Order: sequence, then C-alpha cells, then structure tokens
Amino acid sequence: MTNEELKIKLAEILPTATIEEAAEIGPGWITVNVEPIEWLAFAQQLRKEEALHFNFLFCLTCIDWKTHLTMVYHLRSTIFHHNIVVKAKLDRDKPAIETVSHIWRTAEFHEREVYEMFGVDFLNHPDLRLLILPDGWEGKNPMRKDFEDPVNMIRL
Amino acid sequence: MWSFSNIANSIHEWLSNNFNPTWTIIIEMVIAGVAVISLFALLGLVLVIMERKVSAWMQIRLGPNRVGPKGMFQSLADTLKLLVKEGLTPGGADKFLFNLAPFIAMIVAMLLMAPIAFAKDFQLWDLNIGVLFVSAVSSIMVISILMAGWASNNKYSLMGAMRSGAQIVSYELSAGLSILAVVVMTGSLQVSEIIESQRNGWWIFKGHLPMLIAFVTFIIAVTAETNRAPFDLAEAESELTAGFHTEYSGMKFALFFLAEYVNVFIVCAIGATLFLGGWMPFHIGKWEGFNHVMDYIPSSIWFFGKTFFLIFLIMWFRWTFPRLRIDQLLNLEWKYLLPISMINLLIVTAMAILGWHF
Amino acid sequence: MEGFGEVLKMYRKTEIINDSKAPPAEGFGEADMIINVGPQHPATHGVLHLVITLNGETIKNVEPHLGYIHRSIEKMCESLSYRQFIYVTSRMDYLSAHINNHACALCVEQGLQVEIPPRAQVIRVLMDELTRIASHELWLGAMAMDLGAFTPFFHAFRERESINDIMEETCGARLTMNYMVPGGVMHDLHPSFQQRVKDFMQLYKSKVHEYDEMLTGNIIFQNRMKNVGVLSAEDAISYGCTGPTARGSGVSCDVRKLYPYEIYNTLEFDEVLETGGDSFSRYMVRVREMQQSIRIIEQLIDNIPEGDFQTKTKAVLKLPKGEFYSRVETARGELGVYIVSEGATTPYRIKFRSPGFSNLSVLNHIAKGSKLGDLVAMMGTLDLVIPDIDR
Amino acid sequence: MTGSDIIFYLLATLCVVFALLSVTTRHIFRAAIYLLFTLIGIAGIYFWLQYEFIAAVQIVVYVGGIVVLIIFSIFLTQQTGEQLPKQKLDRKIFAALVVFAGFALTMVQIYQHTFIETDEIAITPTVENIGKKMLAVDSGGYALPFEVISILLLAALIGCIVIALREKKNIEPQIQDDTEEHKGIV
Repeated sequence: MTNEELKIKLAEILPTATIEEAAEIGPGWITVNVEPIEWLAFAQQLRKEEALHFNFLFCLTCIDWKTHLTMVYHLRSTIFHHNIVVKAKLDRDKPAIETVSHIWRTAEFHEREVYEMFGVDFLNHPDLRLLILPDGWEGKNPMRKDFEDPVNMIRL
Repeated sequence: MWSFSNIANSIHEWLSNNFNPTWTIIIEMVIAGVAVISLFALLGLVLVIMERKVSAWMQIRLGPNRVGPKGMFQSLADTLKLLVKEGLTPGGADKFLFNLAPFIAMIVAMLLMAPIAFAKDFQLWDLNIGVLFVSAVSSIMVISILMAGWASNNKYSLMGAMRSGAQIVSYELSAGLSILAVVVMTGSLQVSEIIESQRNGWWIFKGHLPMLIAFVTFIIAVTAETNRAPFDLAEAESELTAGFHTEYSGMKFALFFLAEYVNVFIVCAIGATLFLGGWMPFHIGKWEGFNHVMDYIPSSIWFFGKTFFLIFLIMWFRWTFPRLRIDQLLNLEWKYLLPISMINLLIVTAMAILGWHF
Repeated sequence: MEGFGEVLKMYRKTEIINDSKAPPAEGFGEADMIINVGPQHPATHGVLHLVITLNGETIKNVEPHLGYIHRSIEKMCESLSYRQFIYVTSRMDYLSAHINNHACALCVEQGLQVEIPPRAQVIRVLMDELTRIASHELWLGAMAMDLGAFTPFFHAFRERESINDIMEETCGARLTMNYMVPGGVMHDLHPSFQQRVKDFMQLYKSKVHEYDEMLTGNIIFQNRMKNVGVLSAEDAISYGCTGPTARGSGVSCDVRKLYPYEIYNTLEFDEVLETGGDSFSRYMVRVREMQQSIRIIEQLIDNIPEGDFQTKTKAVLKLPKGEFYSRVETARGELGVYIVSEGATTPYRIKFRSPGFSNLSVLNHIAKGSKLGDLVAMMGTLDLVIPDIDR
Repeated sequence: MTGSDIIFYLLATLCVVFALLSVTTRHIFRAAIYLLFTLIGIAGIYFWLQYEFIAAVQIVVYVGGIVVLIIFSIFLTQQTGEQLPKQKLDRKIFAALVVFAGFALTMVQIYQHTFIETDEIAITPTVENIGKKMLAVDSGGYALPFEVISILLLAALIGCIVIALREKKNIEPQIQDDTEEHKGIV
C-alpha cells in the first residue's frame, strides 16, 4: 500500500484524526494525530484491519514539550512493511492514556518505562509499577524537561 | 627389587623388635594416619594443578605458569591463600552443622583410602568386603553435602543439596551394579583377590563386551557421584552460583574442594582396580619377553598410571561437555543406565556360571 | 522426571524479601519460593536482577528488575551536541558499539541531508559485519559457558581477539570504537587492514568446524537447547522481538533486507531464518549469521573504492526542526534512533529503541513452566546485554 | 583393660551420647545427624566384632538409605534455623518412664535368659558363604525370610507408586489453572 492509499484508508477509519506527511526530511512516514480518548479504538482497528495489519509496535515513547506531553507510537506491518507514526497529545499535569499492552505485548514494558520516566498514567495497564527506577522513588519524573537532580545533575 | 612392601615390612620388623605389640600397632597406626594425610595433601596439590593444566591445554591457553617451574607450585600458593583467608559463617546458619560438614566430607574421603591397594602388597586394610566397604562409606558423602546445603541457610545451597541428594542416591545404584559385575566374575569382594584374579588379563579385556559396558557405566556413574561436570548440578555455577558450597570460604571451602578431588582419585583408583587390574602389569598372552619387560615396571607406577589415566578421562569430560538438566540427568540414570546395567549384570552372571571368559 | 518435580513441589515457602517491586501475590502458591537471580549472578552477564518464583525446580514467574546500570543516556544526549552524543551510544550495546554509532550517524545525516562517499559506506558496512561476528563470537562463548561448557568460550575468544586487533589498528580502540562520524568515518583504513581481514577469514574458516564438534553436534547440548523456550512467530512480533531472537521463530525482520541502508541492497547475502522458535533455532540463526557476515566481507574486502572517507561537514552541526528516525540491524536486533529536533545544536528529545529491552520482555513468557536450568539457556540465546536494556 | 576394650567403650559411649542428643535437641536437622552418628557407632561395633559384612550393610541401609530419606523429608517440610517447640514437663516425665520401663524389660530379659553355648562352628563371613547361606533351603538357611522380605519390599514399592500416581491427579489441574491466570495477565 502506498502512502496515498494508506492516508485514505486511515481517514476512513478515524475521520477526526489529522494526518500529516513529512516528505522532505525524515523517512517520509505518515503521522497520525489522535485524541487520547480515541486512541484505544483506533489502535484496535489498526491491528485488526486486514489491509493495514499493523502488528508490530516497534517504538513507544513520549516527548515533553513543556506545555504538554506527546505520546509517540511507531507502528509497522510485518506483512506489508508499511510504517506509520501515531501521536497523542496529553495534558502535562495529569497525563493519562489507555494502555495498548493487550494489543501489542511489547507495550507492557515500554509503557512502564514511560510511566516512570514521564509520569504518564496508562489506564488498565496490568502491572504498572516501577521498572527501572529504584524502589520507593518519589518525586519528579526524570525524563521531564524540568527535572533537576540536586546531587547528580550533569550540566554542559 | 625396590618396592613398597619391602619398606613396609622392614618398618614393621624394626618396630616389633624394639617395642611391645600394642605400641607397635599404635605407632603403625600413627604412621599410616600421617601417610594418608600427607597423601591427601599431595593428591590435592597434584590434582588441582593437573586439572588446571589439562583445562588450559584443552582451552588453548597456558595455564598457571608463574609460581615455580612451569607454575607447578601454583596450587601450593592457592592453598596458602585459602589457609589465611577468613572463614565466614553466615548469620542464620546452623553454625555447628555448617562447620561440621566439610570435616565429614574429609573424613569420608580418608576412610575410603583404607582398602585401596596402591602397589603390590601395599594396602592399609585388606578387609574381606573391600569394594562393598567403599560403596557403603562413600554413601556417607552425600550427608555432608546435604548438611552443608541445609546449614548454610541459603536457597541456592538448599537447591544444590536437593539436587545432589537425588543425583548421588540414584547414581549409586548403577555404580554398585557395575561393581557387582566384577564381583560376580571374581567371586570375592576382597580387593587383593580381585586384583589377583586379573593376573592373566584385566577384566576389561577378559570379560568381553559386557565388562566394557560395565566399565563405561561405572565411569559415568562415578562422574555423577563425585559431582563432576557434566553432572555438576549440585554446584552448577551458572544456575545456582556454587550450589551447596556457596557460603563457604577459606579453609572450609578448601576442605570441600580437596574432598572432591580426593574422591575423584578414589573412584578412579577403584575403577583401575576393578577393571584395569590395579597394580597388575600389562601382559599379552604368551609374549614372554614383552611380559617380562612389563614386570620390570614397578607396581606402584602401574597403579598410579592407570588411575591418572582415568582421572584424565574424567577431566576431559568436564572440559568438553555442557551440563545436563536435572530431569535429563535423572532420566539418564533411571531410563538408560539402570536397566542397561541390570541386564548387563544378568549377562555377566551367565558368563560367570558358564565360564565364558578367558 | 515427574516424580522428582512432585517431591520438590513441597519445597518450603520462604518469605518475600522484597519491597514494592515484589511480584503480584496472585498465583503465588503455598509451596512456592522466590529466588533472586542477580544483580550479581554468573548467568546474567551483568547487573540484571531477576526475581524468580519457583515451584520446586519449575519456574512460575520471572520478574526482571532493571536499572542497576541505567545512566539515562537519552537525557544525557539532550545536552550533548550532534557530534558528541554518538560516542555515548557506544556504551549502550557495548558489544556492537560500531553499529550503534552507525545508527546515530545515519540519523544525523538524514537530518543534514548529506551524501556520504562510497568508500565510507563500504568501510562502514565492513566494520559493521566484523562487529557482528565479534559480538556473536562472544555470545557463543558466554552461552556455552552458561550451559556448563567452558572450552568453547576460549575458542570463540580466539577469533574475537583477532577482530579486536583489526579494530584496534584502524579505530584505535578495541571495544568502544567511536569510528563513525556524521558524514563518514573518522579516519582512513589502516594500510594493513585488507590483509588482516583476509587472515582473519582464513582463520575463521579453518576453525569453524570446532563449534559444530563441541556444541552443535553434541547430544547434551541439543537436549538442553531443543524445545526449550519456544517462542511462536505471533508472540515474537507481539513482544517486539527483533534480530536473531525473532528470526529463530521464523519472523523475517532483518533491517538490512527490509529497509536497506548504505550499500546493503547491492550485496548478496541471505536473511537467516529458522522456524523452530526454540533456543536451538536461535543458536543456529546466530551461527549461520556469522557465515553470512563472512560472505558480505568477502564481497567487499577486495572492492573498497578509492576516494574520500568523509564528507566535509560544518564544525557545529544543526539539524532542522523536525523528527528523524533511523534504524539499523545490530547483532541483537533492530536499533532505532528517534531524534526530535528544535533546530538547535543539541537534540530536543532522543529515543533509542534498543533491541534488548523488547527481547527481555519475552523472557517471562517463554520461561514459564520450564526448569531453572533452562532459564540460563533461554537467557543465553536471547543474548541480553544489560547496558543495552537499561541505557 | 586391653586396647580392644577401650575401643568398645569408646564406640558404646558414642552411640549412647548421640542417641541421647538426638532425642533432646530441638533442631530437627541436628537430631537426624545425631541419629546418623549413632548408627555409624553401631556399624563401628560391628566392625569391632569383625562382622564386616553386616557393618557395611548397616552403613548402606541405615546411613545411605534411611537417614538420607529422613533428611529429605526434613528438607521438604521444615525451615532452616527454626527450633521445635519445648516439650511440656509432664510429657517429658512420661517419656522418661516409658523409656525406663522398656530398658528394664530388656535388661531383665537378658539376665534371665540362659545363653546356651553352641558347638557349631561359625562360618567365615566371606561373600561366598553369606550368599550360599542366604539362599540355602536346608536347616540354618535363610531362603524363606529372604523371600518374604523381598515380597514386603515389592509391596512397599507398589504402594509408593500408587500413592504417587493418586497425588499427581489432584495437583495437575491446579497447575493448569495457574498458567491460565498468568496468560490473562500477560
């Protein structure tokens, strides 16, 4: 499926999403911006739809924009070899989004990482506990831009 | 000709002439004790350096080569290091049993020395149940491992002890059955008689294929009984760190270490005695000249040569095979070795009755 | 040996030693016990901490605790310039440091839109493949050692050592090479590079049969590996496994074939696939992959084009505003580098999609129900490198 | 007192002391180990009597078999470092009385019994003689007890298998349930 066909198909599934294509720079992947509330249903369709078959979530991360957070999901299909990027804008003070760990199991670990590093709350995640940070870690989330560690901060 | 028996006899005569019988026996016991302990220490040193050199040779490296000529004193230096190290006892351990376990291992290994014939007429105690004594006493060995595993208060140690218990208890069966094959052929449990019966040929040659099977079973079973790789599940360091001796350090660890090597020596000595004729030289039928030349080699050299050949074999296993899993290990014993050695024993018995051996 | 397992099932239950990270209480039976494998354990090859719930010798649950070597490389990179941050990534998967650097260099070049000269491309591919062989050699030795066979370790290191010598001559380092820079490679090849690579290949070909004799054909080894840690193709995809771990389950995921970078689309090599999904398949994939790497090196070593080894770039690099993603095939799987740039001299956000992190997450899935002894075989064939997982 | 007597008293003291320790200690594992020493002491007495074969069998059966079995059952049921609860005084007194009564009964029997000297010559305890005696069917042969004991052992073996099989059925579905639960989580 070419990018054009993909765009049409995605727009069919989720008309409210804004679809961008960064053609000149970057690998030229389609970026779909979704609302957090729509994400779970959209993800299920991406996975289930025969023509799309996005079965491989190869990267899951979050970006702190100081005003808001953005969840970034990189998806690809192991059959059709097409890629898309899904982005969801989250509230910075109380970030929460539905988990996709039952659709792509790899999300379980990646979401735990994002949970402790950015403080994003993944609703219905089966096992949302600290994975990397030491036990009893309290306070700010280390990957946020305003995180200051009074002891070990490296400034360059 | 120079031999151990002459020395032993002359010492005995000299003592009998100078002391009354009770003192003679006491002094001889002391001499024997000192001899066994020094043999122990010597064996430990030799076998450790041998293991390191053999493994180095198989692993394309040089091995220890700094302390002494060609690194020969390396194990001496290691012993010194272990001697001066602090022997830690973990908190929560059963201190009495924790400290007792390595000594049990040592004492058992020492007791096993008694019936071994090191050379012609050179044997501490030629009791009439020689090989049965060995297999009986060696079964105490497992107690020391179980004790160490339990008393350490460590889960790895406990699992190691459990594995080791299951393993040793099962492999004792096929080791015993393959020993029985020789006993059936000889009609005696006495070590000296077993050796004497091999004057005209070693059992491994005289006994046709069944004896060869018994020999192979014996080697596999004793490798497992002494917890050597590929059966070193009790101390499998990539699974259980060091198994039953995880918590041991210093001299107490060294005692376990030493006991392991001495046990390897003992089982190989028994193997050499049962299947390879002990101190008997190698003879070929009617080649009088050849046999005469072989007779000139001292009997102690024959014995130690055969024993160290078997030790080398066991070391060879260790450095080439991966470790088995616990269920595969027990499968091997109960599904293969035990039935094979049982049927083999039946065949050997038939052979002994019908006289189908040379 | 059901009987033994039944007996062991009655192992006493021991109190949970841990903390907030303790595994979920559900499924923890009366006869179960918990052991900590790691952070200091011979089989974890680093500071990985696994909390294992055991029922006798049977594994009920494996719970990885990470972070013992977490240096927050992603956060560090946010304050490093585009030239500097590449060197930090050598410390991630330190066994394929070259390929990590390669991924970063590709991503920066994508942003700068520079073409790199053919000579540099060939050098990069050569170095990548040499690194891949070295990494697999180390894996082979370490995995064999986990299974209790010590000797293959030294035999594998003999070959790895000669690769390290080649690297040392050209790059000046043996482990963290830092040879890739945006626009090419840092310096030209050492004059004796070609000859030494040829010598190495001759050595490798004359010794490769030793592995088959010591491991592949060994009955104990096969029993330990076959039907152990079976991972189906669907699960491999769902858990995000890449590299030899996924290819052992029959998932075609070689980035060099699917999304070719540099000159990989002009080279002749096969993507190694096995369909068993067990530890033995993963083992075979890696062993055969080494031969494919040799094949690639053979095609290139006599055809290194003359020319520049580096495109001139500015002293201070600035990426345009935007997002860049590049991926390469490291020895462990697909490494993705995701850079978000705000047009400054440092990246705004950088994310490394490391193969080890996803491969580790599958461990609990495949280890359940097998014996403790199998766990080391599984961890060995997943080829975990802890700094790669923790970053 | 000859050297031989000294050895006997040493061995006898060893047996008695460890037997006492075995019942008085509150560490269950230690009790098993003390029992082991008692059994070894008895084997030592057999050696002292020059019944080497019986001594070796004593070690094989009791030390290598029974004690290992006891230790295994301790492993499976107990916890390291735990002490058994203290016994109540009345229980102790009762146990002491029972032991004393048993001891007195044995001693009285021994002293009342008149041991007759036999003029039969003892067989030399070589393996051959023992084996022949064991399977002999004439007077003084042990074929019948030998066979009876082997039937008993066979029954015990079959009983073990039956118990092991029945238990397995009960446990298996439970394990499957567990894995199902885990599947749900992952």
